[in-house]
Amino acid sequence: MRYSGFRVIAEALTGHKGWKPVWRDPAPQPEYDYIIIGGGGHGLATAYYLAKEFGQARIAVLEKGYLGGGNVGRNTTIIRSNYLLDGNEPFYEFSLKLWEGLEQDFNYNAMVSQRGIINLIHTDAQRDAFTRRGNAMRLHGADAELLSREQVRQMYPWLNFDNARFPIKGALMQRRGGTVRHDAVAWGYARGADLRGVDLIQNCEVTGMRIENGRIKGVETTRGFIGAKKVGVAVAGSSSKVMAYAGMRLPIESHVLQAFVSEGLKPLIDGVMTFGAGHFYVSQSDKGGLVFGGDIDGYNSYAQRGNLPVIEDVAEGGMALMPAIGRVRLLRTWGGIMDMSMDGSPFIDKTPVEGLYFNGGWCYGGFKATPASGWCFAHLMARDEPHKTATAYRLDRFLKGRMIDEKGQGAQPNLH
Amino acid sequence: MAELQAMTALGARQAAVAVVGPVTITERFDVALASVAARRGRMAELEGAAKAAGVPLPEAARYTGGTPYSAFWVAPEMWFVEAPHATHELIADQLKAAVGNAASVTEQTDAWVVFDLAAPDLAPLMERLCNVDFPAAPDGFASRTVIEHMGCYLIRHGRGQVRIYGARSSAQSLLHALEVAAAAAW
Amino acid sequence: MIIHHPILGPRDAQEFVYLGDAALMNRPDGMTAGIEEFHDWLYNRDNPAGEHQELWYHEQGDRSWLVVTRNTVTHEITKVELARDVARSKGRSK
Amino acid sequence: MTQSNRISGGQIDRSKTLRFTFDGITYQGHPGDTLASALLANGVRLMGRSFKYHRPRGPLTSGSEEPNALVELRTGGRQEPNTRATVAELFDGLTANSQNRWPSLRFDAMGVNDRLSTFFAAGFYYKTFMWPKTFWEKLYEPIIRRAAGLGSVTREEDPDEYDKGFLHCDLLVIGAGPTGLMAALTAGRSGKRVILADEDFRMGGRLNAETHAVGGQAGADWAAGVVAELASMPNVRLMTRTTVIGAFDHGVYGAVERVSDHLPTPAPGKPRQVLWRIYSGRAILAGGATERPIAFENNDRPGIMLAGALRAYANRWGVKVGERVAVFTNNDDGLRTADDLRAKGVEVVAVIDSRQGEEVIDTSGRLGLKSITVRDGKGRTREIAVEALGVSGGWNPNVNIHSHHRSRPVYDPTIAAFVPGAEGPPGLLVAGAASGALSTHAALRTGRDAAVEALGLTGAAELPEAEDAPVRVKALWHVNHGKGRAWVDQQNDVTVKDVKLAKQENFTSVEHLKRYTTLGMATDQGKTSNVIGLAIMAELTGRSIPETGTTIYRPPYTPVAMGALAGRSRGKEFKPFRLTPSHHWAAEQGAVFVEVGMWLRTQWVPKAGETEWRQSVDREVLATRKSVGICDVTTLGKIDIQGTDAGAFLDRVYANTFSSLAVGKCRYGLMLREDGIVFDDGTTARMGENEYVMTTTTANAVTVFRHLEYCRQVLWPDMDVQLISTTEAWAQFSVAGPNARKLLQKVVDQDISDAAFPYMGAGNITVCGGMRARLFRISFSGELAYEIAVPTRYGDALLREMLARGAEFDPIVYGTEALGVMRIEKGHVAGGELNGQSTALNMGLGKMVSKKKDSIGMVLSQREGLVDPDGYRLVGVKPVDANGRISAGSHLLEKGAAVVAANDGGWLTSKVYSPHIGCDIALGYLKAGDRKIGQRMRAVNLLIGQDTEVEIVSPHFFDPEGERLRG
Repeated sequence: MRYSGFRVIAEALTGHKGWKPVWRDPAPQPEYDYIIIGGGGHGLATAYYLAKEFGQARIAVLEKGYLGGGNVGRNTTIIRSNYLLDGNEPFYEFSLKLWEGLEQDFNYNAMVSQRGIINLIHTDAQRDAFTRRGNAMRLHGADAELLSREQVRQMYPWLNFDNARFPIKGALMQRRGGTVRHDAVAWGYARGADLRGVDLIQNCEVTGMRIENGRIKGVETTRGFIGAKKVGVAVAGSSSKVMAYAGMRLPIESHVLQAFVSEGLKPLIDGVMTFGAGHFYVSQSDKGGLVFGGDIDGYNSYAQRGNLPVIEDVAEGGMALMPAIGRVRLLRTWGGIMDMSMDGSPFIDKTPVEGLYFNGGWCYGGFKATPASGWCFAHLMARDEPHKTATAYRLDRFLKGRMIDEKGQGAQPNLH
Repeated sequence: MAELQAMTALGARQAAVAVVGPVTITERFDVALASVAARRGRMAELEGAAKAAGVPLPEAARYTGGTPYSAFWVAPEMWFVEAPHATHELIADQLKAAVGNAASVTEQTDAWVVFDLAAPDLAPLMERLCNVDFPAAPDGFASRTVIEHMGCYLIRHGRGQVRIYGARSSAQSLLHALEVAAAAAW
Repeated sequence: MIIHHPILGPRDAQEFVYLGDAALMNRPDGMTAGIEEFHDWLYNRDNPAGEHQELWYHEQGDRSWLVVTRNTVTHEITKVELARDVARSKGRSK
Repeated sequence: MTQSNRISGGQIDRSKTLRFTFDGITYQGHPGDTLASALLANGVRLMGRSFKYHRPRGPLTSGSEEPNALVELRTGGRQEPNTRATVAELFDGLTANSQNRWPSLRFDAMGVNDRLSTFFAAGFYYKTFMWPKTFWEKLYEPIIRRAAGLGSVTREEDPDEYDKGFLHCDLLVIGAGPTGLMAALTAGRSGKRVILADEDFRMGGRLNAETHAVGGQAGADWAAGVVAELASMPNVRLMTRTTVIGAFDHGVYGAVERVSDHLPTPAPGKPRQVLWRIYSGRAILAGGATERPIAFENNDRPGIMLAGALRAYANRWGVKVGERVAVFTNNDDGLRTADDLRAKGVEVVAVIDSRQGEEVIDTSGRLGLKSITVRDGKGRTREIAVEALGVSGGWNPNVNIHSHHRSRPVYDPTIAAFVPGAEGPPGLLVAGAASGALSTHAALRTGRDAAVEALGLTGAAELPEAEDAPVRVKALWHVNHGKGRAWVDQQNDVTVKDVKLAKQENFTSVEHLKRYTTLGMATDQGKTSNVIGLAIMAELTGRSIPETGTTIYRPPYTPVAMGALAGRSRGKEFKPFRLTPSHHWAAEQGAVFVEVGMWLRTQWVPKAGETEWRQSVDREVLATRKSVGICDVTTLGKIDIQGTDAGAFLDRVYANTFSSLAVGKCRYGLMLREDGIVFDDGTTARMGENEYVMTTTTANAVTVFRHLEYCRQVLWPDMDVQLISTTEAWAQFSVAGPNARKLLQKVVDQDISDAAFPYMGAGNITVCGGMRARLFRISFSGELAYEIAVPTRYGDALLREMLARGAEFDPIVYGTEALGVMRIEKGHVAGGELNGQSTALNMGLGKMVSKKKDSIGMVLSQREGLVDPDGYRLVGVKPVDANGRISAGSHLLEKGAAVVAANDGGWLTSKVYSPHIGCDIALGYLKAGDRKIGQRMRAVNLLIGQDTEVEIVSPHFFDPEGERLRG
């Protein structure tokens, strides 16, 4: 069924009787051409594009919990393509372009809202680094502007301009950056995939992989063995666990990243803002809550919950930047498990096992990457060659010394 | 000795004193300090030399007073040794002469600003400053801790007597933190 | 979190800096090992969901490097040792 | 206004009258009132509007779980949106305004949403607003954003202060109702250190709201007696107005104490709130239970509230909510409300007990309840005029904090509610109503027993007499009737219809239900609505309630002011300052300072008549190169490295060799990360056979020290190496320029002629007649230069002495800008080049990495990607036309090449204006740059429209042969 304003009105006038399930709950088939492990944003997008863009069929997505229950359901909803390095920028710009047409493409309003993102500058060195970055973005066809202190002040006159420990000196702005209603992304892709015949199988946890003579044959699950010609793993947060079924060790650590939302407020912040002198970034949801975050807790964790020091650290950054939010209340905190890679950049690659493909290592950049990640992973699985914007996301790049280290922190995941 | 005039960490000629409610915060500008770290495998030798020189080497997380030398533990086989600045400005040389090659000795006097806190009971202040279970800590307790993002050494001389070592360059920020916490505590 | 320091007793994890998997202490010898061996040591991780031995540094304390055995699912800490002792027990010396 | 609905009794101080205003109208109340109880006493039921439909609302509850009665409290910088009137303690002069309405609370234009509600069904917005594409940001979303949100936040700075602290105890008791009081009493009498925390301003919990006796006296009096005894115990800390917000790892609990929220303004120097981190291996959750409503048509009108709340207003606050009152219940507890109200002389016109087959099926009254419609067992309906209706659907144990480690509560059909599951936070016990023990006696007993168990006590105190009524409840989640809307989540306007729609569209997982309908996502986090919603979903799907399950409980228990979480780290106190030894001198001169990490460094020192910063910086550079300049370099990290293995140790941590360094000499050292990327650099001097002094960059002082400790403790535990930081122990100045030696000789007691103190010499000396000092002959500027250090307390004096005694050389003090100019003129790498992405090879320092020894990073620096002959190399860049401008961050492209990434040759890392060369100069990384010296390229900065023809030159702009520094 196609969604539209007319349909909404028609249904409203007839008691909403006509709305159909957004997806089926099919029983798993004995075998598929493609199995995607992980019904989060990246897995669902991969299935959607496999069916829609690469004309593939007999596709299943296996989700151990509920659809969209991965990090697509617990992030701070930001989209942007303000990356520095050649290995990253074309991919994230491709992703941003896909976001720009996504809702019409999958006929679901995910509230893609390009209200702009600014990275605040507090030192001359930061301005130099952001100038390099902004130019790299422009060279790759993305938009970027350098804002003066006064331009920032015009946008947000109530930020701390007059009593700051680290005064605001300007900002790097990407107007095409913004936010998206995160759950709707999962639901839109799920609905689009389901409409194209993809089996979305919830409460189906993969417990093993069947590999014969170096080739994948299928996966063991809590709902029995399911055969497959090709298996793609998109389970960021649990990548090491799942790839261990194939005997692989990864250049990845699992870390917890907390995120935060305040009580609902009348409009205060239009776009997205990152504080350059502390660990704090913020936007305001359409519902009115300030959605913000900061650093990862910093220790390996699968617990999906964090501790108080990071909550305080983030609040300190928030108050240093926005002295007016002292009486705004933090409503809820939550924690997601990040695949923190060794250079802060992801992987979309084949594996030594024929027919087994890996997508992970997204650190906390996974949400904005969802469309391109799905597209490029589908491309790799369907054609057995990387998409042109994702050629650097190789698992062997550390052996070759071809790191994609945006932050320059080296082989320590919790610093990226 | 030299014609150079000393300046306190707070940028004055005289040590500062601040009174907030019941607590008196006194900057100590007359403390000489040096680190003493045992060379590998020479701990026994160091103990002997220290004993002979009257330099206490207290156990972990403890302070031991003495004349002229007092000391507190800072790390495995490493201590900070205090003495009066007037007589021991060259404390590093004096200690080195005493311990020889049994230990590495380094002058620390001016790396730190020293504040002595005094009040009938400092517990209400300490619980707002740092994560030390002050009421449960014994006299002579010495520990590194954090006060408003500043790494400090805290020595409990008594329920109403505390010495704090903070980074010299942050002396003003540390004093400010002590003063506002004291104002809020009582 | 609270780490029971073998010398100082319970101390808030906030005083520590985290490095990562304690396997990092098994550094190969640069005069004998090559790129492959160093690469596997520096970059690849078991990253277990469960018991994990990891390196923490008591930066706001006594500057000891510790090996903490912690469950990455429950965060329960079952063992804390001085990294220097563990390193020696693994035959590391000079 | 008189307090028309004030009745007898209650724990309020009628001897004092407080005046307050709500929406501009002045009312009166008493100490002990909340804003809600006082407004109700004045006959005001309408206090707010709902989020989506802007339905008129009054308080549903008498506590922190309140979804409806949210107001903007106070004004100006202290304005506090979304404040629950039910917990806002009344004080004289309190000002509150209703929110999320326009133009007024009674006549809210957005109320039209309620009439159009059928078009605003759950998730409708996901299905529309997609065409035309550009209209979302331009039209639809701005309208939605303006309409959404609840209270408004002022743009003014919050004038109040917030504090933080740490508390340690043997037992933390969360909640001071009968359970918590009995637990604290038991533990307190044992002598253990106990903290009893309660969110209310009066301890006693439900005992303050009930009439039944404890130990032969009124429950509230018994509570007051226990509180008095606890207050007399030195080992017990009573914390009222203190909400425990979360259980974190290893017995760390967060708690927020509202120190001053009950006062017009905080006392001088006192914080508004304090965030306490409570360290307690053992804790008892005695947080009680929250009553839940029943969903029926129009169950959200002002005047309809929880039966227990109706009772609390009457018993604790002496307030009747209306003249004629009815009660709708599915359990015995509701009947108590009827009894208590009657006892207070309130007219109870009907008690509708669903267990008898009667149900309330609808209500009327636009701005306040006027009547209810009741259907009896035979299907007959009758309308009853009432002003208040008390609803009780049973009580939900407050399992939140026990579930903060993701433990899932389990369903207990005997009380039709979820109780704490297994695997809660280690050390946390649950007792009383929070554990499902709902009678007063059970609360007292389990509270005492929990304390005994937690502390391993022997023998337990006698329990006072108390009611022990069994729970008699017949689950009723919603009333099946008609087509109208029955509210589940009142604040977010989630109705039974929305739950049904979610089911119809297959959003049947409890997480999907929440995310699709927004059930439980309001400021109350679904405390009164989640269980009803999931129970209805269970009913619709035919699954059991346990199968359906709950969503995750997350901290904080109730919302927390950002200010409290930030404490004093705001404004200029966000981070501590670090001041250099010359700071006071520089401040006297009117120097301009710059933040470098936490340091404030002198950026330049303007002289009279200089209006542009460049004038000052150019002068500092030229004066230094002409004669002599002094710069405070104390911020560079200094590490004392001693021990018989110190030299061998340095060979491991530096890429180049140090064991061969002669005593009395220093050497430039390059430190790599294990991945072969440059970590840090600096000069290290050998002061004695087994004694080195290492310098690090200002930025990496801490991380390098940490790294060295790692190397000596973890990698090579038997090396005889001792480390100690001396960064702040020594005030260190760079003295540079042709006259540097002449000036220094005026303060240094020893001979420092070139013969006596050659280039790269280092040693202990004395100055000004015997003051111990250190001298290093090293240069960052390319000039004849030294770094001289004295104990920090003498740094200010040494600077003044050098300037005075060397006056004949016109010495100047230069700041970080001039420092940067001179190091770039000389081609020294620093911040912009040490970017964590570059190798020694990239920097043109590849030869420094010795392969003859094992050192950190040596092996992996040889990976193919890092030894690419066409990789980045450090180059110098200057505009072909001296007037051409270039920027740090500009990218380098071949002339005529299209400005696209494919043609990106590199970028400029640092750029300055060189008064010497008379134009902009820069360092940069350029692909195969070492083979492009002399070529012409373009430096492009698209962000400011800059496109300049440049020449690629050696990074050593100035005195490439280094005659000057050896002079």
